[in-house]
Order: sequence, then C-alpha cells, then structure tokens
Amino acid sequence: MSVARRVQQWATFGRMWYLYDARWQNPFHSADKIKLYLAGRNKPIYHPLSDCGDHVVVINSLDIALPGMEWEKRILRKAVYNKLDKNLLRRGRMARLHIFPYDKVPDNILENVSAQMRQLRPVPIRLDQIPEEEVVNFPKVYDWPKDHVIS
Amino acid sequence: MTSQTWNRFWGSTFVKAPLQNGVGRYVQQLQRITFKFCKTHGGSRGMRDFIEKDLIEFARMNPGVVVYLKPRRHRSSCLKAEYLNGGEEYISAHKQSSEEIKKWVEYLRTQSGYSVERLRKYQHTDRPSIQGPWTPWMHRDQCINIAEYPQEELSCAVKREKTATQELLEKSKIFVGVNNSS
Amino acid sequence: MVITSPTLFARARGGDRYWKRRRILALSSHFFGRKQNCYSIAIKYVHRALRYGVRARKLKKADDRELWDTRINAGCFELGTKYSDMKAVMNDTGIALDRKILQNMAVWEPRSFRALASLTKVKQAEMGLNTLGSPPPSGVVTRGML
Amino acid sequence: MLRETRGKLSLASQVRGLRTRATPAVLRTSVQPSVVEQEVVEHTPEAEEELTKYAIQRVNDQIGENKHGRLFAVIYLQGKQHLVTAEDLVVVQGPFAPTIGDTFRLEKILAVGGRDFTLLGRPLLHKDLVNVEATVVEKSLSHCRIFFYNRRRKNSRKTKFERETHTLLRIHRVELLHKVNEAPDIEGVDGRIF
Repeated sequence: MSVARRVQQWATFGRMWYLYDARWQNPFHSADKIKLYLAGRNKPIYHPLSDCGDHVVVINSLDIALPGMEWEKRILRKAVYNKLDKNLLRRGRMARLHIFPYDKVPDNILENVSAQMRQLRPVPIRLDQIPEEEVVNFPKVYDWPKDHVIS
Repeated sequence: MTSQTWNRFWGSTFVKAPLQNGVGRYVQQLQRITFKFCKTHGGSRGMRDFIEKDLIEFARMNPGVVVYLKPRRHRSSCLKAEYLNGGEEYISAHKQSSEEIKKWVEYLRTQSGYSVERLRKYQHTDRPSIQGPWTPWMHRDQCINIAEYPQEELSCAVKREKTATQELLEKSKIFVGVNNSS
Repeated sequence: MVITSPTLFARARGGDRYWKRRRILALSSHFFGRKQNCYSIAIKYVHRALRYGVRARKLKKADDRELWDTRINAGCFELGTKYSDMKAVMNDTGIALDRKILQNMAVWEPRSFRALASLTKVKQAEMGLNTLGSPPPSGVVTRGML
Repeated sequence: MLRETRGKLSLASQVRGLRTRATPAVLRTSVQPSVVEQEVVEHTPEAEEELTKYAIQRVNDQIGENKHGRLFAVIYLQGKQHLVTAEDLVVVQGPFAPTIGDTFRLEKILAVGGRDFTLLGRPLLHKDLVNVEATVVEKSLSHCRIFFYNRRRKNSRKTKFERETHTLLRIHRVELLHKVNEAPDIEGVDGRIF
C-alpha cells in the first residue's frame, strides 16, 4: 500500500474524541446518542467488523437531570452499557467512554478532544440564578403599590 | 452448501480480468480446445455429430483458437480447454447431444481461464474515489481543530420552538412599544 | 488384434449406493462427531445446512440493505438532514439513486453526497416537510374535504 | 444564499466561500483559507438565478476545456444500478444478450460527476450528454448454487442446482459529449431505436 494510500486510510479511519456536556441532560437519552458514537454508527464508513468507534468524554455527569446526590458515574455508565449492542464489542466500546463528575478533565485527555456533541435539551436557568435586573423588568400584569407593606 | 464446505471445495474470489483485458483491446482468452471422443461408442455420438456439423464453423469463427481432435477407443467423450493465463477446464460430454456440446463449447469459448468461484463483490475498481474518501473532518467546520474545549456554542442544544417566557417577552416589548408611541 | 468392445457391455451392478453416500458425507466433512461420518445422522444435518444456505441468501441481501441504511443515515446526520427526508425529496424531484449508490457516494464521493444533502435541506423547506403547516399529501382525503 | 458584499467583491470570491466550506480532497495541497465568517442571508430569486447560472457556467467551462478529469457515472443495467468509472469491471447477472468482444454504449445514466460537480438526472440524464462505453470481457456461469427445500416429516424434498450467467463488462470510457443545457440540435440518430 503506497504511502499516500496509507495516509488516506488513517485519515478515513481516524478516531475522533468527542466531548459531551451532560449538564441537565437525561442520562438515558444521552446514552442513546453516546452509544452511536462509541459504535461508530455516526460514520458512513461504519461496518460492525471494522472497529471505527470514537471516544466520548462526558463532563458534568454530577449535574445530570436525575435526583440523587451520589456521584452519578454509575448511572450514566450503566445506561450506556445497557444501550450498547449486546455483543463482544461492548466491552471495548465501553473502554472508550470517559466520564467525569465536574468539567475538569485531565490534560492528556482534553488535548485529544477535537469535536463536541450537541446536548439533547437546552439548559434551563435555575430560579435562584436568574439575573436580578431581568427579574425586575419582567412584564407584570399587576403590582402592589409602592408603600404597601407585606406582613 | 455451508460456507466451510464451500470454502473447502470451491473458495471465493473477487472479480478480475486477465492482464487488464478489455482496457486497450479485448483479446479472446481461449488458447486451445481438445475434443476427445470414441469412434464406435454410443456415448460419443453427440460429439461425432458436433464434429461433422459445427466444428468447421467454430474453427472459422475463432481463428485464434487451436482445435485438437483426439479419437480414443473405449473412452467417454470430453472437452478440454486451455486458456492464455494457464487455466484449464475439463467438461465431460458423455452421452450428450450435439446441441448440448455446442452450448458447452460456447461456454468454454467465452471464459477467461479463472476457476469458477463464488464472487464476493460483483464489481471491481482500481479508483474507488474521485473526490477523495470520506474523513471525519471533511464535512466539519475547520475551526473545531483549533477550538478550546469545552465550547459552549458547539454544545448547546438546537432550539426549535421558542419557550413561553421568550414569547411573553417579545409580546411585552411590542405592547410597551405601542404604549410609548400612543 | 484383440477386440475388447463386447466385454465393456457387461453390466456392473451395485456400487451406486456408495457414491450416493459419498455425496452427502462430502457436505458434512466439517461437522462434529458422528454427524460427520455416520450417513443416517449426517444427512439430517446436511439437509439443515442446505436449508440455512438457501435462507441465508435472502438474509444477506436484507443485512446489506440495513447496513446501507445505517451508513446513509450517518452521512445525513453529519450534514444536518435525515435519510427519510432525503428519500422524500429525491422522490419528489425524480432522482432515482438507490441505497447502494447513496452509501457508495457517502463514503467515496462525499462532495456529491453533500450536494444531495443540501438539495434535501433546500427542497425540504420548500415542500414544507416536517412542519405542521405543510399542505396535506396529494391523494389523501380527510374529513371536511368531501 | 448570496452573501452581502462588503465593498465590491467579485462574485467568484463569494462562491469561493461556499467552496472552501466543503474542504478540498485531503490529498490535494491547497492554500488553507482563513477562517471564513458567514452570516444568514435571505436569498432573493434573482440572486439565486444568478448563482445557478454562474454555477452552470463554471461547470460548462470545465466541460469545454475538458478539465474535469476522471468522471464517475451511475449506470442503470438490467434493473441494477452501478457507480462506475473508466477501466472498471462490472458483472451483469442473469441473461444478457451481448457476447465477448462486443462494445456497446450505455444510455441509461442516472448521474455523472467529477471532482468538482455532480450532474443528477431526473431520473435519467439526456441521452447524448454522457457517453459510457462498455466491452464484454467474459461470459461465464456462476458457481453452482444449491436450492434445497424440505417439508418436515412428510418425506418430501426438492433440490435444484443453478448456475446463472455472469457477463463481465469492462467500462471503457465515461465522458461528457456536450455542455449542460446545450444539447446539439442534430441528435445522433444512428443506432437509436425509438
């Protein structure tokens, strides 16, 4: 195989590293999306036998939209494990999943990342984090008179 | 036929033509054909008929093919073809009529010497791609290579419909606008 | 000169049963244990193997189709469309490329596939696909139309 | 989708913006363009008409000067579609009339394309636009397929051996005979059955 062909093949089968921000996202729907990238089904060159899966780095897995204070690594990991195809490739594909609780990612992993996956749902703003002036000039149908005292 | 037996006895191959046959010019691949038959035996009657009726026509139509006749006593008739790339094909013509033999001779004439195997693909190309094969970076914006991750705008979900709050704010702006102007 | 032709006409009976079994046992040469060697057992499994072969030819075509669909969908999602929309638009514009060609283009001629994808996006807006406001498909009679 | 021009930019430079977004083939070394900013532009029919005419003009220039390089074509043959380029081998399964040595022209072309453009037929391209010639290189029988059917417990079996004919075609050339939308008025009538 000539040098050009070999370089071309590396480029075509290049393994991508994706970043996924799991803040306020449903872990099970996210798992549906992540499993496609781990299996390589997001590429037109996909074939079950050709190992063309990508790496997925999940950040903010502590803030997934799921009650519970325990570090949610196991839920998201279990969800992805559950959604992956039930075959021998699953272990290898799970190895390409990296989950971190906060958005701090070790440098050797972050330098590999070359693309970002879109979130499934827009991130809502928490009530206590709405900026002050927006609350003040939000249109009101009715307001108490200035000197009214709320006991 | 299970695949192992298939591979054990016959195997599988890809489409190929000898020495880029047909790129510049088409060259007939049949080099030599031998008709073996018995003069007396009934099983070679079809072969003898073929030789009387059609062999001359065959030889005239295919000047590049060497034709051998091999009468052998008490041996069943058969056809033996040899091709330019060294391939050989043997077909028994025992008790076959001259029409059948005519068909098998035509089959041998149009072959190219490779053994008959299961084709894995029905197409072959030396230049699969003209625009360059797909790569993960081909359809992507080039700035993703130099972007600092995590990137907010790359990550935010695609908003389709507007939320109630946004609509309320837009309506209120119009409403306030009307109040000020009137 | 010795004339040997008449002797050849003496009939030699028997031996056919042996060859009949050889044909079956040849097909079972890679089975396990007695299925490989004992005729009465082997023939059952050879029949099963042959039936699998016949059914597998259809399954192979179905697998190819499914793989092609996955590839085309992957290519489409990367370019921001869906294969179902692309099919609808190609059907509307009269482009008759089939799955095999589309997946071939997605892999080997990506710029052509990209052209098809952008055609889909533009036409989709025109045809009003995936929007509630789009006109009802032709040939469909619903309540209130009669 | 024509972008608002800041100052007098030639049309070509705007279209180049379109082109660089489709990254050129990895192998070809081309000048790496600076990051191209884009804004959403409402496209008026006239602007779109102009861009279409411009694109066709660019394609016709390439065809005129024969600069498009190697072409691929999607041919429709015996119910199947094949994406072929010159010097390709294609196997036609099933009965097929031409025999070895015959050269013939394929007329049902669904699409043709090169490095920079793709012409898509709806469904077929004009007969005289593309010339795809093929030669029959080999005509042999396929491997022997066994069709075995069995009714269980009824002692009824059926076995069928089948070898279908495979015709091996060598695609000689794929070329464009005239420019887009400029079909010659005298069409090649010989050899055409209406």
